[in-house]
Amino acid sequence: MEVILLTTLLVWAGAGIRKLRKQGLWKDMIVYACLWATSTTIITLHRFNIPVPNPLDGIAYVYQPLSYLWKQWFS
Amino acid sequence: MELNEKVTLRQFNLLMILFIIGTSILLSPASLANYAGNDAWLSAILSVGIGMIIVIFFWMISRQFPGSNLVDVSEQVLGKWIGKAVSLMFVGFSLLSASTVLWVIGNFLVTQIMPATPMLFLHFLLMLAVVYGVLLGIEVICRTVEIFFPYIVTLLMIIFFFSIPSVQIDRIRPWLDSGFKPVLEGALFDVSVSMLPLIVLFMVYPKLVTDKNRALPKVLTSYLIAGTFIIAITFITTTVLGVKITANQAYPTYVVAKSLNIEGLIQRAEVVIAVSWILTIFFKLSLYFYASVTVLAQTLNLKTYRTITVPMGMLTIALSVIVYPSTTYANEWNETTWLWFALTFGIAYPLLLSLIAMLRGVKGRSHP
Amino acid sequence: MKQKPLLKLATLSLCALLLSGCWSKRELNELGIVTAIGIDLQDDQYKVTVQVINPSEVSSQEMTTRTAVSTYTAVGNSIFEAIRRLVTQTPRQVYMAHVREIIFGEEMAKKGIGKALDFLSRDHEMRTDFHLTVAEGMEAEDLLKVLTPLERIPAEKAYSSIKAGEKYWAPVQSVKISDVLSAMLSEGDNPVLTGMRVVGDPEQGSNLDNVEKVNSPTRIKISRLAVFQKDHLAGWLTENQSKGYSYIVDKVHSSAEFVPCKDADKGGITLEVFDSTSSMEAVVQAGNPKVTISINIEAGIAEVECPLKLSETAVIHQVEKQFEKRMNNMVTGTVEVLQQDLKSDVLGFGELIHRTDKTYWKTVQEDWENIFPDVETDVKVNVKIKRTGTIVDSYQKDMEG
Amino acid sequence: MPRYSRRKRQTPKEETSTDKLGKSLQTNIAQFKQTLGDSTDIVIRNFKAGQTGSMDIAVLYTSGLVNEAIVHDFVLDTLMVQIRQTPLDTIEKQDYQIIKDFAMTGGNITDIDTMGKLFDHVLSGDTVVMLDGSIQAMAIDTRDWESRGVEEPSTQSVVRGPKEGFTETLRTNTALMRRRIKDENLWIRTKPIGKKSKTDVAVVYLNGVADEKVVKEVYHRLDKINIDAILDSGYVEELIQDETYTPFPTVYNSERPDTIAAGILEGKIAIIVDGSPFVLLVPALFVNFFQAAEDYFQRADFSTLIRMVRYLAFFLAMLTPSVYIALTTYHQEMIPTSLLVSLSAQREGVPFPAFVEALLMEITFEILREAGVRLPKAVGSAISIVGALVLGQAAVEAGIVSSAMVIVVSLTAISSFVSPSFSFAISIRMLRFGFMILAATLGLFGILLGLIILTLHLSSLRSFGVPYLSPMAPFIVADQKDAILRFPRWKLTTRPRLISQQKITRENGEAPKPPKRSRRKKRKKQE
Repeated sequence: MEVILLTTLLVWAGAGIRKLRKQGLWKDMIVYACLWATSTTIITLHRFNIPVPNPLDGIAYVYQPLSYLWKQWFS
Repeated sequence: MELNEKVTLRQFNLLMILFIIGTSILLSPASLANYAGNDAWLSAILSVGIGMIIVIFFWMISRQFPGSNLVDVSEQVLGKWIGKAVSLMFVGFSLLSASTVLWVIGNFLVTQIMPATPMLFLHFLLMLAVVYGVLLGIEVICRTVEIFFPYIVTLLMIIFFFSIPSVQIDRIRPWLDSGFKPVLEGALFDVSVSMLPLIVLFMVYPKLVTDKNRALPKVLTSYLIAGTFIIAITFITTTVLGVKITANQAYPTYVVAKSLNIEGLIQRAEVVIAVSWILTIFFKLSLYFYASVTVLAQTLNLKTYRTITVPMGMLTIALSVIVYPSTTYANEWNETTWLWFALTFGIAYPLLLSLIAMLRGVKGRSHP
Repeated sequence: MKQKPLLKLATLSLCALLLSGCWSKRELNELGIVTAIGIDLQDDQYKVTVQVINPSEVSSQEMTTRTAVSTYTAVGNSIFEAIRRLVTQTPRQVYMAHVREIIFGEEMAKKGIGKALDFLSRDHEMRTDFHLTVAEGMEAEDLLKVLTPLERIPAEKAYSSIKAGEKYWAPVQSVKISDVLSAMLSEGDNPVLTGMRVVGDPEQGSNLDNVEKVNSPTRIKISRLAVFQKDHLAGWLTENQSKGYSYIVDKVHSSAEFVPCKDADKGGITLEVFDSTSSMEAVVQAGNPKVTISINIEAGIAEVECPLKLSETAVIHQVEKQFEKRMNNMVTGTVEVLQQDLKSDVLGFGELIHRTDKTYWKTVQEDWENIFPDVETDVKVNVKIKRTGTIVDSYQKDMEG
Repeated sequence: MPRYSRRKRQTPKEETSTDKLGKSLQTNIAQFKQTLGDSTDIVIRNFKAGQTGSMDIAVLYTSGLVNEAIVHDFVLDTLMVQIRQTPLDTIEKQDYQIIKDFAMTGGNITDIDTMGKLFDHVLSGDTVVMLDGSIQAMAIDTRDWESRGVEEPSTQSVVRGPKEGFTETLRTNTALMRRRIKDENLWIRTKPIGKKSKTDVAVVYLNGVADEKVVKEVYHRLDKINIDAILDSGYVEELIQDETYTPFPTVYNSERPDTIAAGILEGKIAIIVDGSPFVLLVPALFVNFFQAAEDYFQRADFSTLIRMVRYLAFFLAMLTPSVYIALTTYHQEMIPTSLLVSLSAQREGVPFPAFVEALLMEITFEILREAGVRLPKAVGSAISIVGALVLGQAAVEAGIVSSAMVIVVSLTAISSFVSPSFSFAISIRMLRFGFMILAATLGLFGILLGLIILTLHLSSLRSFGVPYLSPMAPFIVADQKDAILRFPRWKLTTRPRLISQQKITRENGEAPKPPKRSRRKKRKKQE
């Protein structure tokens, strides 16, 4: 099942990249490939239960002092 | 980037209404009741009031930079490279918002309607529709909004009107039971959920809306309509279910719909009513996604945003499965961090742009 | 350019759909439709009894020898576990969206129903429109086994008689889970549940011949209200007290009230209550809360056995006074029982005081259970007779006079 | 416009021969015969004319396409008998002109100078007269072939309203249009399309009312057609529609002259194709497929009601089986308990899942319907008996399908016949299966998803530049008068905004009023 899905994704991506290359949109192609690679990696890793760093944790870390203050003010 | 689409102010307003009530209609009552207890509805009114100021503020900014969307403004004001960096951060904001919204809708479906279905699959299908819509363009999305809007309003009205018999005003008295602070806290949270994300409309309004004559009163009116929906649904849920139950429910609005019972007319119809929320959330999701895709494409000077729409959709799906590991995490993150995250991009960012522009004397292109 | 993504997406989605299959799917003939759940305690474990419909028996035109419902019982550490364990006995997956009654055994109710309520409100399949009831003096399992005439599904029978009772007979009230939860969660309020009991021999009730007689020997009866203190059963109200309760909390749609004639042997007058509105007001004076209950009843004369000249206003007034007195006694009696014997604030006095004087409430909130019995109450009943029915005077009067 | 770039159309190449006619009649005729392969329906009459019989004349026509009586009376008779005594030989070289000017009594005469034109005229029913020694020939319009008379249209029939329908003959059809709109601005332009068939295609519109841009676009698209034959207006429709990959028709077609005339009066453009009784109308909007001709002949209130029923039927036809599947397999909580019990009793013993059951019945029904259309009328009723009674009843009794499913399928079938436009009903039939798959996979959520995608798709469609869903999206208040509702006649004062961008106002709308009381009184006094 996973293999089929992954193949579908890759074929899909390949088709998209080929089309962009034909049109000569190099920048689009690079962005396309990067985005696709990132998302496929994340989904695959998630599928096999390998922990993926959660961007929300990072954001929470940045805003930690602020939310701490906030909590204090309202409690 | 080619932007030859046209959106009428009317369509824009409808889109904005759906964008505001999007997730709020499902989640706000619970969080408001959680913060403000009996005064959840006061909190909602307060948040709509604060939101009004935000809308006027946004309008002023749009007047300051006429005809330029968010990416244009950033690059004009902050210079090419810093502007691009900030725009990329904004892509992050809207993309994460899109994936959290996607998660919300998937989670709602999995919890309430189809528990055995894998969320990834639901996300995939939903995103399919969203990607398709964005590929067709914002103009088409706006037309779809026009088609669905009457149904959404009708279904919401069904909840409102048929819940009136079971409203027990006693349940929300006494007022201001635990003081004003929780009311304010709840209001601020609601503002951050419903009103601050309106910033993404800056990717639509400045360039694509055609008839901007006397826009402010119309926009404000529609904003108030959206606000009324939120206030009404908060009021209904807390008075029908009671504050404690509302606060403890994951989806209080759904429970209200479940208990609607007009014998022989409307009964057991919560799934049908849930359709209206899925629709509103769908449009909210589409707009977030549209913003993230167009901002990225414009920042990178791509010819058209359409080429990167599909992989961005995949990325949204990928993010949506990892952003919230559990409902508990989601609630906690929303309560602690989301407010600040939304404040940064919803208020601080445009405010800074506006101030810097005034200091440096940059003016938007009048008409590109 | 424009059509291509559509085609691609369409084919892909179709593939995905076909690959994936259907997860949450249940065919109708795979469902065991549960109409009632009985929850009992058995050695610290939950014993869950479900009443499942046999669809072909219910909808078939001719009478069959099989019963319209079957019951299954399973024991588990939690209700959910017990329900899942039912699969080992039932041929089909139990489906609970059509549950009409949740019945707690009396023992279970005494121990506390809070934990059960968690499951009932958490599970997504449960709806919110079922009635919560307590089996009076027996286990829920036994009650669920009784077959009923007229309505083939016993739970459906109970559901409709509670609904009808709520409309036409004051002591009966339908209690939904949201009522119970909000009363339970609030500090100054307590829930009541509808009581059900079996008249006759429960053993015999589970036989098909129970419904083959004109006068079924074993029947389910909606009896009285069960008063809860938080989540455990505190005691039962009598029928009259249940009536009083319904009047106080303003849940009476229509009912019948009886008052004996002055000459008690002759019989009495019966009123048909069309409308009853009640309001409660609380005053806190010098730290002493006082609650005033005022009830306004509009009624018509339904039956007269006394020789009275009802065409005279004075007589009508007199009757009104009689009823006011009687109702007053009934309501006061109810309040007294609740305050003194059961010590449970099912009337919501606490909430009332909270609403009127929140600062005072903050001081007594913690100790409310002990303060409640001492709350001073004042009952005002106002009866108005609007109609005398299709005739005016009583025939009795002429026969005697 | 990348949409068109892929098709790489060219303007049709002139394939017909441009060879000039020779002087020698014999050579010309020989070439003519050879090219046509001695086809037996071509009549070539050779004779000599003039006092001395010195002039060789040939009369060519296609038997069956001409009115033989006219050919005999006005061509052959004239040439062979009436001008017998004319000394033709004396006026040499000009005899062609003389014969044309003085002898031919036909109404419409064209000069021919090439072989190609010769073929065109002979094969389309003209009679050609060729003179020896002349490099020109004359074609006399004698077209008159067997054709169906104007009859009641077989589709879109009405209870009240005109019962004329278009026929296969272009001229009859244009005449039917002219008879309805006697305005000098009704422009009819004809051009032949199809390399082999050379079918006449007429574009009819109201000049000054129809949008110039759309008219140009229509001509542009018609010009781009490069095909060997047009046998029906369906060919043209498929070649000029905006979007190929859509289940919805973006070109309206009708057999009713009144419907087409109404469309033309709204500013639309009709395309009449010779040989087809179905006339096309563009731009076509979603709402047009719900407007039946009769709506405008009945009272407004009634029409509105019926139109709403039509919309309801549209959704029923599209969604009933899928909603049934969704409810019975995913959302049983939505079905009232007693109904659920009886449904599940019916399904007791049905071996298939609801989806397969529905699919089975729907496909059976589609087969039945198709068989009913193709079968001779006499057998048709037998088929419907077998289909409806035997198959339906027997299937239920055998326990293969539940009786509720039979009800669902029949409701769907009946609803799909409500649509006033056949081409639209087909699209509903197709979509129904898609929705059934979605419902079987995801329940109501799947249906919702399908509806969202469908609406997105519909919103993206355009018919000749006009958004398909207008006046709903984009919402136009003024056009709501004739979309879902049908306002009273005196309120229908403006043309649809997006269709005719000029001359929006059609008439002065004023509600009919009974004469005022006071006036009547006055009149009485006067009397």
